[in-house]
Amino acid sequence: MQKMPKWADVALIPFLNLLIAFVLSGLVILAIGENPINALRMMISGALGSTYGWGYTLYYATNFIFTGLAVSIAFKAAMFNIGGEGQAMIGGLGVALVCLYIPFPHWTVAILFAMIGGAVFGAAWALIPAYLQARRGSHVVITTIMFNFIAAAALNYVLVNVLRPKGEMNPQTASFPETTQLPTLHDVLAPIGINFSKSAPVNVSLFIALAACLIVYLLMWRSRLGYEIRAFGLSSEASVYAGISPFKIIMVAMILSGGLSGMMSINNTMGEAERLVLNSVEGAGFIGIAVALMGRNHPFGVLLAALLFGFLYQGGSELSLWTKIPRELVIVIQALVILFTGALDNMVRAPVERAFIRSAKRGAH
Amino acid sequence: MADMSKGGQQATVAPAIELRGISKAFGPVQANKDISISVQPGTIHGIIGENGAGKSTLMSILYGFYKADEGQIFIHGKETQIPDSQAAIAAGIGMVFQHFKLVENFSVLENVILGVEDGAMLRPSLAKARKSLKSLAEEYELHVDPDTLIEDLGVGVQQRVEILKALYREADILILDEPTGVLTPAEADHLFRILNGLRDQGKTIILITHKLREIMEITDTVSVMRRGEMTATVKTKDTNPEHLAELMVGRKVLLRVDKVPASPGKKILEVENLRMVDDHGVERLKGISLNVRAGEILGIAGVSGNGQSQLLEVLGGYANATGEIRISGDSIDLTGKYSDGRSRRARGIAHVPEDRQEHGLIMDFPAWQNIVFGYHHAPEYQKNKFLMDNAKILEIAQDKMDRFDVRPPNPQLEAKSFSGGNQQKIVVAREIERNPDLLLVGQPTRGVDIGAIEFIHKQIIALRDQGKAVLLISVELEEILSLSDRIAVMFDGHIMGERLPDQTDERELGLMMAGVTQEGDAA
Amino acid sequence: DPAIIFDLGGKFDKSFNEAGFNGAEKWAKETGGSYLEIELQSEAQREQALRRFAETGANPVITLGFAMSAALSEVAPDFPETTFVTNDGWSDAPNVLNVAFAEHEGSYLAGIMAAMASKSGTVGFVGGMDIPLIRKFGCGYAQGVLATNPDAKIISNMTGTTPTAWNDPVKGGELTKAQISQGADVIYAAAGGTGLGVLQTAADEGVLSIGVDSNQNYLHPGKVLTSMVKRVDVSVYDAMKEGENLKPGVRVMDLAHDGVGLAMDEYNAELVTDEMKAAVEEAQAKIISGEIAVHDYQSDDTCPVMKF
Amino acid sequence: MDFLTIIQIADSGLRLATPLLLACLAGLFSERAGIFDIGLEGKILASAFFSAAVAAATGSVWLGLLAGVASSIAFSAVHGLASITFQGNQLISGVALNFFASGITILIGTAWFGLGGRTPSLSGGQRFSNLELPFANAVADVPILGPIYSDLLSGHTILVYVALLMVPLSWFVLYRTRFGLRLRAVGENPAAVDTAGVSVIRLRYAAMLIAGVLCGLAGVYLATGLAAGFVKEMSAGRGYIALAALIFARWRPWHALYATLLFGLLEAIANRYQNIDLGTFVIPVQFMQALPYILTVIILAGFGGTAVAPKAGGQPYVKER
Ligand SMILES: Nc1ncnc2c1ncn2[C@@H]1O[C@H](COP(=O)(O)OP(=O)(O)OP(=O)(O)O)[C@@H](O)[C@H]1O
Ligand SMILES: Nc1ncnc2c1ncn2[C@@H]1O[C@H](COP(=O)(O)OP(=O)(O)OP(=O)(O)O)[C@@H](O)[C@H]1O
Ligand SMILES: [Mg+2]
Ligand SMILES: [Mg+2]
Repeated sequence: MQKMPKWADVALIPFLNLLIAFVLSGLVILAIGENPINALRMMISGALGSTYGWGYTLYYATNFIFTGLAVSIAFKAAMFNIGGEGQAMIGGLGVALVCLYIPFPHWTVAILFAMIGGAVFGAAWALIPAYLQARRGSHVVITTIMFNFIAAAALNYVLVNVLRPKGEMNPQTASFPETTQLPTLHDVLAPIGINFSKSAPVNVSLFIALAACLIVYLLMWRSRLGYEIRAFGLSSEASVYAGISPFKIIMVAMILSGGLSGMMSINNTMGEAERLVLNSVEGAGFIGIAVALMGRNHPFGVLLAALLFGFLYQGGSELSLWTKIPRELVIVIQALVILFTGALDNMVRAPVERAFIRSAKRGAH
Repeated sequence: MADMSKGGQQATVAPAIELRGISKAFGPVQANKDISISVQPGTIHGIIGENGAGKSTLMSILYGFYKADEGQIFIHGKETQIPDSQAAIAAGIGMVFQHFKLVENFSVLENVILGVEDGAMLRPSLAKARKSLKSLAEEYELHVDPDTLIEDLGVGVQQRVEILKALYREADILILDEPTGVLTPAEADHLFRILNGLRDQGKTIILITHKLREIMEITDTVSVMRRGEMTATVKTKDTNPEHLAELMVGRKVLLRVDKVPASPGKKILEVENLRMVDDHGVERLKGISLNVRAGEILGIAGVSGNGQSQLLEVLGGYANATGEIRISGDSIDLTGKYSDGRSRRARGIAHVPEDRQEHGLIMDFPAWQNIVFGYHHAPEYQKNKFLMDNAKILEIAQDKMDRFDVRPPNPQLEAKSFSGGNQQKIVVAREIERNPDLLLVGQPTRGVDIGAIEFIHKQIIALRDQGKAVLLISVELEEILSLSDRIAVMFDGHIMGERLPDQTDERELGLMMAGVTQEGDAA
Repeated sequence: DPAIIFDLGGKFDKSFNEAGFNGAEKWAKETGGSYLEIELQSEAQREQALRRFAETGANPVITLGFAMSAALSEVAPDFPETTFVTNDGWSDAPNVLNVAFAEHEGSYLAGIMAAMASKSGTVGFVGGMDIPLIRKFGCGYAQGVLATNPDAKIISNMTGTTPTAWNDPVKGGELTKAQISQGADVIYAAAGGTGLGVLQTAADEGVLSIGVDSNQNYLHPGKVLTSMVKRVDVSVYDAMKEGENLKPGVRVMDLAHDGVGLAMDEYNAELVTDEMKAAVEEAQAKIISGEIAVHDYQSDDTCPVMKF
Repeated sequence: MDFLTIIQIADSGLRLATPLLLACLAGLFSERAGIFDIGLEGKILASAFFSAAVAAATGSVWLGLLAGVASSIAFSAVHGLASITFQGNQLISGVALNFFASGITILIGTAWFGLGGRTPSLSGGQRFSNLELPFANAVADVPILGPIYSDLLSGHTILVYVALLMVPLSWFVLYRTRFGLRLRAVGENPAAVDTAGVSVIRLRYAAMLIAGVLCGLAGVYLATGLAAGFVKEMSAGRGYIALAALIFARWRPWHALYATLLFGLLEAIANRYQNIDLGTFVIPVQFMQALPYILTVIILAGFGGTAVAPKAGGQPYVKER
């Protein structure tokens, strides 16, 4: 009495979902008078057809892995952390301070401290909402929304009035010193004979993001703490019976979540821009929500969803470079992908499941 | 009795309900297989069967809550389609579900009128319902304050609301799914009086229960279900509990508890002057003192709501209190960091909670993760300093599930997909096998079938015989009387007194549970 | 072919980027040529767009906005054959043409008009976000106001701190109302899409407004006192016209070079009195001659007449 | 601060609160029925665009209103399809719709008007004009009450009064009608509604419809009442603030009014007092801009108590697992 083969569950259905999303996107492209087939080809070759394209795809994916993991950990503890955006902003400040004010001998040391700086600042920004939720019952959704706005204001102040070098027009910090600059994938792969595009911003942060996936997996699915977080998220009453402290779990989950959001800045701030700019997060905190939900709050799901979004970002860039298709089309495609793979999943799943059961029954007779 | 005369009419009157060839599958689970049954009007028809036999599913189909894959339904001889509950209500069927379908933060009145309001505006509906509730209350002894919120009512009263709901909808066929599972004996008696009254008025009643005593006491006919099939239907007067038990489980079941006399050792648990105030500022424990020795079972009897739950919570470490608790002579913290479930477990206190779904299990965790719930810090479950040893836990879970006869014995299944009895077995397996010094047990067999009850009782006694202390809380007097070596009665946050099981009876305990004291303590 | 890179605001921002777009379109129409374009969506695209356009042989590659500076310094050296143009930004690379606009000078003139048109002696300024460029606008404006009427009061507001600050006409409208209730009767908006709300509300409430970047006088005929135009269109048009022959270096787009100025057209003709015209022309001449030195906030991050 | 200033700030606060209030009530109906709605932002944006676009094209603000509301209902319908019929994740659906709105409004706007997503500026009959309440002029000079009536209460567009009226109306519908009883029940325990013989699906779709209408009005008010046309992303996070207000209000209509008025008022105050010059020290404008959010957090923490969401919220109703 098999329900549905596993391959159909993990491959066929997502594929069909994506297909619908892309077909609809194609209709939108047609409607604005462009050729959808060309557009798709351009997106795919632009994002995946060269090491250059991969370089950007992976760069964006790195950001989304961090924020996606962040949202998913909080989610597992039944906390909807909408504050990834603000936590990443403040995390960027932490990275910037570390990079600007500590003289590092080598990037390997710098990145360690930058990770800590980003994580500590990001976690600190999640701390107050977490505490208020745990002790005062103030809903974390409201407080994290508020903290996003507060973070934007704080960063605006700091970048315009405090960290901006004299005469600089852009509200940004000075460039980080040479020794904090992270090797790109080109630098990493060149010694082993792989010629990866030099100009793509993807850097060693990618490996840290991948490691973060693994660590979050181990933490959530293999460690006692993860066990407690998941248990608490599913039933706070039962957790109390088991001796799990709600206060501790709420604080820890939000700190981990904020820390991961904050760590995103080693990629965009330290790795790419090499300075902190005002709008460095660019909504990655919000994309993280979509990534986490689409990845079913599982680190490996988050990884896949982050790659998908990286692809959409980079593919979309190529579209706007070579066609007159407005950049907003990419947002529409993203929306359709989220909608069909994430929310309207059952629209495809139910009939496919029925078809499998029917054919299985027929086979049995 | 009335049912005698009715028995004679059966041939001429069309059955109130007739089901033909009902089948229903939930994915791979065949919950009902080709079931046929007919129920005569004006009778009480019992349905028994093990946990997961498909009783609730069948009734939900009759009530239009689930749709049958196959089969026909006849009401008073007419084939009737019941695609949804609306149709069932129209056909005169009312149902009291095992898990009540009440809106907790609504008043009684609002729950009663929900779905059968008289017009677009609420007020007239409420006024009308208030009136007819009053007359229903008088007619059937169903007294409930119409303006209380459901969440402020005890389960017994909530059930009355469910019955009122059905009567208000003018049901003449009433289905009750395990109505006495959560009731005190007094409440159950009350319910049966009501049911008898309803039958006398010509209503048809289907009663699902695990308690053979109830079947024998009140039903006219009884059907037995096993593994999704209807295996037998017999006249109640032509059968006996042992026979029914055998039909149900498929083997002989011991309906009595077999145990050797206790040989109590040193005091394991000592409680002195325990006081506890709940979140609403109400004092729930008003100076409890008791002790449990090694190798004995102390049963605590009482009508639910008299502080037993709070006593368990305090002992289990998830409510704060004042007073003194000693385990093997050492006192333990009653507030602060070390007053939690984890610290209690570290002190050798295991705990089968009253509500397995709310407290005892994470319903969305697979069975194997539930098997270490609360003990997940134990060294033997760890692979190293950071990681748990999942492979080993899985193995342990498999082993426990096999030995405790958890069905199906698949540790990867989520807790929620086990039937109540099997969920309880998972909890019991987890707690007992930790080899605790003290086992706290709350309502160990609530909603559990007789086969599983037998098994769980055996486990508790075996633990006692190993020289462990057991504190048992149950609203089933029968269970208390048969398992306990000593019985304490709780009333209004006090211990009313203690008795030895062979020197007391249900009547005396019942009086004490109602707050009436008699002669001195036995202890 | 030339290429143009629009900044995050998008090419239809009704002001800065749109001016650049108009210049490019004008060139395309006149010459029948075509050009590559992209509207940036993220910070990481800055380098990417520069590189990709340069790689395909686009020349010149024109960028809009000060935020391109760093990316230009990074990329330009890799493409010595290509000439890059930055409007508002700065790069030392030898193949970059730095086009610098003197917004403070134009704003100064706007300030003169505002002070003369104001009956209450109170004028307003609404900026999109508290960033140096906006301070540069505000500071020049304040100098012009105070030079004309030393007793004038200037109310300055910023819309917000997130990117939506540039796209919130509702908030722009409320800020305008707040300024009006404090007595302001001429309000200068330097706030992108938010400025549309300022102009609208000012028109609704019967006070005057001053547009920015592009000529916005036509939006509310007879209600917009003038617009401080920044001739990005000219800069882009010129760069495209010169094409591959474009010379790198520095090009200053100030009053003297007609790089900034006030828009005078049929839509505001009846608002502009002869005295105003005279005063503006006089100041313009003096600024060009150096007789009046308008302080540039950018030069030392301070403003002598306004606190930020 | 003189009395007139207070009136002016309150006046501004009321205007700023109105779109929040409408969106908040929209969320209230949706979440009371057990459907989380973080797609408020997208619905506001879509409605703002379509109302402005149609008003610009037809010259009638009323047609614009219809179009705006219709677009918001369409978004609600998709949300309903995802979360009711296909039992999908309500948060994902909301996120997707927010993205969709922010992209599609600009795409269509560009295609229709060639203004980069903006609509042409609206004027005259393309916009809602301010209404003078009766006798507003006559009583203006009465001390205290005069200005309150003629400056604060009078002189708003009709949508402001509609929004205010929606508060008692929502309360009445929710607590005094059969529909309201069922709606609240379905958000708490859909199984109870189902077994009582009432369609859960139909109720929830009805709630989505109401949410669509109310949220649509919020967008219409933004584009054709407060502003004069659509500008991309002009919802500017108001949907999220409305969501925060909804939780703050604990899902109750009158509290929604108070919460949104509070938010509106805080923003108006921050607008008015942006540069506080303490002589030696100017309080940074960024601090004043963050102040409403900081105060919200402080108030929330001060109030204490957990906001208990409708119990069945966020979960699709599945009879059979
Ligand atoms: N909604 C559902 N989805 C999937 N499986 C179900 C569902 N409801 C019941 N089942 C399965 O169908 C079988 C019959 O369940 P049912 O609840 O009818 O048993 P029961 O006889 O009422 O048991 P109990 O005595 O424990 O109440 C069980 O295996 C159960 O796990
Ligand atoms: N004073 C005390 N009273 C009661 N229980 C205590 C006390 N001190 C410690 N415990 C309990 O003893 C157990 C061991 O405590 P300890 O802090 O050493 O845990 P641990 O094994 O280090 O756990 P972890 O792996 O989480 O670090 C815990 O369950 C703790 O709650
Ligand atoms: Mg059952
Ligand atoms: Mg320890």
